Amino acid sequence: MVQPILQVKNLEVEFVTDDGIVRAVNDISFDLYPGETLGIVGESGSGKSVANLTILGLIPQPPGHVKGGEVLFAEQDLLKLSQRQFRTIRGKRIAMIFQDPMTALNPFLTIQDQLIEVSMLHLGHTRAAAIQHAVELLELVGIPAAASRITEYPHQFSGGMRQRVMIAMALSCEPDILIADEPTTALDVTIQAQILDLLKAMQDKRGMAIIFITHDLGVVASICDRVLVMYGGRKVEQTDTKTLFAAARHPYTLGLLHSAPRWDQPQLTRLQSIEGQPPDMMNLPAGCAFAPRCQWKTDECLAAVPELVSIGSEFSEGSHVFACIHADQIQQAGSTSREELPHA
Amino acid sequence: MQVLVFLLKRLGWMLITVWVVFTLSFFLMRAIPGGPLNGERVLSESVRAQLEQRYNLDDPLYVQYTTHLWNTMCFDFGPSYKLQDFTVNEVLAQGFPVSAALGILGMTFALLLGMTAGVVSAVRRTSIYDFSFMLLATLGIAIPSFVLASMAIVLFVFYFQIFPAAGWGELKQIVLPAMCLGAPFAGYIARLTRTGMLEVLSNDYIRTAYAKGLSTRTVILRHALRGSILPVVSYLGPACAGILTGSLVLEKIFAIPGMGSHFIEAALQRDFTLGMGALLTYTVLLYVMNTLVDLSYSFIDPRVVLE
Amino acid sequence: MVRKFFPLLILLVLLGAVVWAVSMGTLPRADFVFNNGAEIKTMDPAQATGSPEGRVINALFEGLLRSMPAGEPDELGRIPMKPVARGMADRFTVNADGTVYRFHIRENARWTNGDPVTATDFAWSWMRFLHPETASEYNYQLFYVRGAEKFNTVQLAVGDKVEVELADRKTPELFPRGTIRRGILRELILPPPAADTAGTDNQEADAADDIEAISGKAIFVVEFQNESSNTPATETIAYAVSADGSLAGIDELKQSYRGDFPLSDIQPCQHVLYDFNEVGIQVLSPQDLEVTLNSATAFFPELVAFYPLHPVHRGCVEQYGARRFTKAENIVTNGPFRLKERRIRDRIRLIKNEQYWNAAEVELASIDVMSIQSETTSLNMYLTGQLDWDTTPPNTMIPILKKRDDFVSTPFLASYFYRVNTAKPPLNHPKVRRALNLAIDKRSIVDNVVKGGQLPASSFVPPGMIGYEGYQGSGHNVELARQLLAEAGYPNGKGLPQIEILYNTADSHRDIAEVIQQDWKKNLGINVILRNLEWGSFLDSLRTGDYMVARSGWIGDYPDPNTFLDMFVTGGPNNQTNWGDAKYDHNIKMAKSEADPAARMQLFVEAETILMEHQPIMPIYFYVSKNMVQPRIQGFHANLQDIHPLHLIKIRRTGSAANDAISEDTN
Amino acid sequence: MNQTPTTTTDEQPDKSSKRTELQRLAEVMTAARTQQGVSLWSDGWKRLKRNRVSMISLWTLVVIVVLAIVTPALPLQSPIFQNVKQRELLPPEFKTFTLGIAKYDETLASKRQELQAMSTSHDLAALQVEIEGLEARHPINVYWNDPNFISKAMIEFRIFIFGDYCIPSICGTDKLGRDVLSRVCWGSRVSLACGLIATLVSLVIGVSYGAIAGYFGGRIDNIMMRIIDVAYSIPFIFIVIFIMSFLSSPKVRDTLHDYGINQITVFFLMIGAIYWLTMARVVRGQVLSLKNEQFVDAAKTIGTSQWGIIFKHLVPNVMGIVIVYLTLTIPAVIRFEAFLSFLGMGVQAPDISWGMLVNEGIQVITPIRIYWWMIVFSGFALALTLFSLNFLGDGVRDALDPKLKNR
Repeated sequence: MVQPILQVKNLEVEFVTDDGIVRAVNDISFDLYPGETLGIVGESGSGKSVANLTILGLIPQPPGHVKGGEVLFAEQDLLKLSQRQFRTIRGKRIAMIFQDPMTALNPFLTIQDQLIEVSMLHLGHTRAAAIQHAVELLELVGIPAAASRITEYPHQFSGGMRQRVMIAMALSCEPDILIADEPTTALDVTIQAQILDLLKAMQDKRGMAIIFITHDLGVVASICDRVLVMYGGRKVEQTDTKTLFAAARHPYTLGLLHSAPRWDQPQLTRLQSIEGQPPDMMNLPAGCAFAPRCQWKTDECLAAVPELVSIGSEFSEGSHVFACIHADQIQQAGSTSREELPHA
Repeated sequence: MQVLVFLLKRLGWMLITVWVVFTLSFFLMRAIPGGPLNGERVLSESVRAQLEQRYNLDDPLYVQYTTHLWNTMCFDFGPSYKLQDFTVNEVLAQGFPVSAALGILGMTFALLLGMTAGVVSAVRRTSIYDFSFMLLATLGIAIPSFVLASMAIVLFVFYFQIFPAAGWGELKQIVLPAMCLGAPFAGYIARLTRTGMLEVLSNDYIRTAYAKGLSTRTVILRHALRGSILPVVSYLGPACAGILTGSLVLEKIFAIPGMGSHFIEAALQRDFTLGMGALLTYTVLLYVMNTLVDLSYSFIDPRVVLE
Repeated sequence: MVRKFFPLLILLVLLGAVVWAVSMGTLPRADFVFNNGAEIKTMDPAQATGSPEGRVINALFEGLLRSMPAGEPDELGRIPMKPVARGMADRFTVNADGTVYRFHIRENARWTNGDPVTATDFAWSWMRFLHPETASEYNYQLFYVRGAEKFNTVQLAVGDKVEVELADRKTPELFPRGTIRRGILRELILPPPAADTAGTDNQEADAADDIEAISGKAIFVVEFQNESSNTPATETIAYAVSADGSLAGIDELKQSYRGDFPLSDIQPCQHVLYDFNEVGIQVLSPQDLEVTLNSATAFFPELVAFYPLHPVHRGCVEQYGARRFTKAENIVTNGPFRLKERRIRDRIRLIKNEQYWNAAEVELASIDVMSIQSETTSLNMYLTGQLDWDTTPPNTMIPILKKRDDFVSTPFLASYFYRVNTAKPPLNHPKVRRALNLAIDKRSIVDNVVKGGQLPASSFVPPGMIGYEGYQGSGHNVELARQLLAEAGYPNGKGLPQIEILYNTADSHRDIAEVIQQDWKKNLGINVILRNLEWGSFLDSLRTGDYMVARSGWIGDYPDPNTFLDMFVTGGPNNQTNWGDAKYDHNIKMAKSEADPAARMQLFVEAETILMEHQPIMPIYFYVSKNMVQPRIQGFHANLQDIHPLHLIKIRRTGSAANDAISEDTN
Repeated sequence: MNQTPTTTTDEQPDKSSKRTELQRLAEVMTAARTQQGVSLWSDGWKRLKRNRVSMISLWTLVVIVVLAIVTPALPLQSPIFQNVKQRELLPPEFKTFTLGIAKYDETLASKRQELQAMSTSHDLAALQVEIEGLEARHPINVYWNDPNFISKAMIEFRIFIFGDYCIPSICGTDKLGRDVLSRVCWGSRVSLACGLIATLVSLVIGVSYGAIAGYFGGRIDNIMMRIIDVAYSIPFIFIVIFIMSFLSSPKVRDTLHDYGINQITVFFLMIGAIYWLTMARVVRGQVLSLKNEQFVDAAKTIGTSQWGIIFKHLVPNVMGIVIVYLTLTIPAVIRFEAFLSFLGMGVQAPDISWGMLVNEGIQVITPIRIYWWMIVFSGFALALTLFSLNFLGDGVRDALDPKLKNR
């Protein structure tokens, strides 16, 4: 039996602002196993980034603060670590790459300066060794003429190249976990594919686990082993990728699936959008957060937050966790919905 | 190469600026009522005529202008009208180092204090440090420097008896005026640094740096500071002008023989040549400072292209 | 790479600058430090004016006579200062009618470079002082000497002995002069007087141009006596004064000469002056100088002791030129101190002159003459012991300072007054002026505003001059003022235009002006506005008569009413009130040559009475000297002129009895 | 993100007719319009209201300004009437003080009665003259410096309401025996007016100049910015001396007076004319970045003139930063006025400004005796105002520029 490398249990994060308390993450739990890629999917503001920043202890405090739960990594609760202890994990054992490579690199420092400080800090490299290491890494992520370009500044790199630099930086210490927070959103589609391929290749080489945050189901399909869907700061569905696409059981997931273009559909298929607005995180509705936008909603949905229902053993193929009382109905609808779409 | 072209261009503009300032002030000075030969005791006509001849004040205005301009181009500002034992060049040579020393010390003080306070305030936002630093900074900005100086004198000269009351020559005589001179700028710089730092800290690359496992100190000093001092750097140009103005007052209060007192006295006594000399020195200084600021801007921020 | 080290570079530059700033020269404190007020204009006695300059020059140079405290203190504790032969001269004599003075210069008088001080030094220095090109502001102080005024103003007549300075100067500096030739003026060709040209508007433009070209030009025909025997006995040359050697305009002038011009050739020259040998300053021997005056002048010894007449070293002046000879490394002096260092608007460091004839009695080894503009700063420095003598304690502090033992204050020779522009209606009416004067509560100004023990003034000449009982006017009298105003046609100030008080930027002036403003408003119902100008503009307004009532002050140069009263003669340069009175002018002129002191003083009293009755000025108060002197200082004597010779100052080393010394001095 | 209204309709076509589509569009448009109501300003104001320090500053300023405006109507002592004999440099006290107008009026009235009672007398003329004199020297003319008609009305109102009563010299008196409290209040009028007028002048010049330079760009911009560079390097002191002496020459002053401008107004205008440079730079920078925005292109396509674009479209859009900058300029101007007063070139007596008062206060601070009330109250008023303006400026900046908002 494989032990999860990271266990997130009942994580709750909130932000105290002048306007009220924003419950960004509510009772999120998941496990991450070595070598796998876990996709976390959700709209903007659904709490997926916050959850992952919390894992790295990077949410700004104040206004944010962790209300409860634990994050178990290497037999210790990361949330209880002191800053000093945490620093030995960040960048070394858990690394992160960010959404916008244009802003994630420090414009005032050369690529070299930014790359070498990781390995000098965590691996105890000398400056020369660190540079050597950095050049190797850059070559690894496919940057041509790495040795000469390393002294350039970020603004002299294209977006895709910068994301490669980010990946190189994250891989610098061969981390156990790589958290990729929408790493391809800001990139061209062609570059996107390259970066995904690169990540996959790196994972194959290094065997690390990846948490892949995205709102793009296409990306999920191409890279993730398992998927966790978040809505309104809660986990609404979790399963392996295949099951998700075949038999989504939450109306939100279904909505997402319908709103994503698919190559295997006829060209003139009209995309559906999810009606309404994402929930106000400050005043979450009492019941299911998705209820106001849900075409299946009943009074029951508004009464209480739906419990997470689990089908199948967690390690088996087709294990499925979801939080919807109408799940069966929806699975039904999901499998037929595409056919119901009117053709213009 | 790029820097060289930039500097050359700036030099050209500086010459134009200096010429404009020269021309403007030349005619302005002569348009102001009163002249260098007016004193409390009225000169007899013959003495006045002789003195006018000695200083070429009897020439037509355009002749005076061209002669003076030519001499200025040869770095010769002529004799001082009111400090008859000296040429303007000698006066400036004595006054400039004093003012420069005062200004540099004041500025160093302002930078050290202001940036430290600003960084601490930003990092410890909404803490008691933040509040008290910002209160002090606002106080520094709000209180005119001559009020500050008077209070500092009562406090540090008479009550605590740490510093001498005034004068120039030794370190402890410089401390108080330099601090009074720097105080308002320290305030400004503190606030600029704080704002800049807060803005920078909200940037993605700071998160990246933290994600690398860097300590807060490293993140602040290596990653955030550069970006956050940009507003401070661009403030240095105006600050330099402000330091010059501020020293006019403080030199008077602390009896410091710097450019400020020469300049004010020259203006009040219509010492045209000295006034002009001081003015052009200021102009050049300001211009050089502004150029340096632009230059350092491009050194600090690699994205900036010099033009 | 540059970019990487840029912050470091900046840091290094800053650090370097700080180190440099801090390591700038420090001077150890001098034995005696005092605030001289404004920065001195020059150390050249011939160019200097003003009391700050006087203090420095009196320490550096020494005239034939010196004003020294002599005699018993008067009721205010003032010891009279008398010009006595304790300067370069060790004795002097005056002939019976008071017109010829003979000074004997002491044998041991030396310049700092070791040269002896001789009568020639004085003759030369005074020649320089009187030379028109020197443009000495004080040159009229020597006009009492026979021929001196003529030498200075170059009002030559045919037949006068003249000296011609040829246009062969080596430098553009005034001294050294070019070659001097002495001869007799045989012919003087001047352009037609300006009056002729005034009414010639309708004449041809050419003629006007000609006149323009030749104005100010002159041709001097001078006959020289030749000494060598093998040439003709005399030689006659025509000269035209031309600094740059060009003779433009001279030809036109020649043409205006009616009749045949005697000489075809005209040579340029630097100056044609009255022969200085004819001036009443004669060197009898290296030790003896004889000065002949136009008429008896009672205060001539005062003038001789006055700093503009101090000698300068010829070699030094001629070698370095007018400006550079005063540099510390060049200057040669003959006073009790020598110049060590001068930092502009900071300090002048004087050190004891061991060559001084009376060096044994000079106690101070070094003096710092500070120039601190701010009164408060100066006081602060005094209070922290950085100064030994503060000359300008601020007015607001006087009531408190007055209670202290180290505050030395006595009336001295200076008046604070308001000038009235008598050309501006309604101020052209004498009764209005008198009414204004009477409505001012001067006692209150003195007691409550300036507060330094000043005396309210109802006359112009300060009291205390020996033999002079000034005019006693009426004091504050509102009833009379209203009556006079009504008589002038402005009952209750009705119909009287707004009156403006002009003063130069200073708080004390503003306070006084505000009080007077209220006095006039409250007592006479007159609307008054204040106008504050900074010094330069203020002087200009005064000079051009662009004012109604203006604040003024006058410090006497010597203790004689003349120094005050000759200011208001008709058209006098310092008059500036547009006022003039024939009788007044006459009296002042008569007094100049009146030998009998009593009669002379009577003339002055009459003149002052005229002045006060016409009221072109409104005296406010007589100044007092305000000095803060550390108790350890001895030899500081209060006196009428507020002169305190630095070489008499001594330091009491034992601190205990310090305060007694001061009370001795002041009581 | 979530604020933007959805503009695409994703309705099922089978349920829609053309009419409903239009209706729906109309709804969306209305929604968009109502959403626009939450403008930068009201949003900013909402944020500002939450900033406690800024709100305290704002209210402080309001109080100060109101006090300054109604100063003539307050029962204060005369700001200029001196009493050097009895009242100089009194420390703060609570003894009641009266103006003495009532008594004066009484005397005047009795004299008038006397005059009426007297039918024939040779004293008649004399008495008449005396009465006229009393009228001419009435305290109301002496206690206040030539007030304009509004102030005069307020003073009359004050006398009507409070009579002779004055607030005691709770802030002490100055060296000429004048009430410090009253002087601080009257000084506020000049200092605040100075700050406001000068700042407005700098606003008008700076915004127009900066907007024009920024909009036209290129060569024009280059030249205009160089002019600013040059102007930056000209030390203002000469200009100040020049203008001050020019203005104070009676001829110029009388001419100005004929046009109803007094010297102090010109003084304000002059300071404003010095302070426009930075404003121009700030505005130019903003306009430079704004002029490529689409709304400018939009305005161009509908044929708006260039001036129209500059002043109708661009300038309103830079007002946010301008307002922030204004709250920083006003303190700077007030400080500059104080600085000029220190050099003796500020407002002229008997007008009063805080700068002048602070400077007077500074001069009586010496180690031997500190007349603290001379500096404390005027300094406090000055510092409080500058403080409030600074904090308000910070608040406004944070409120209007969400990016800088510290959260």
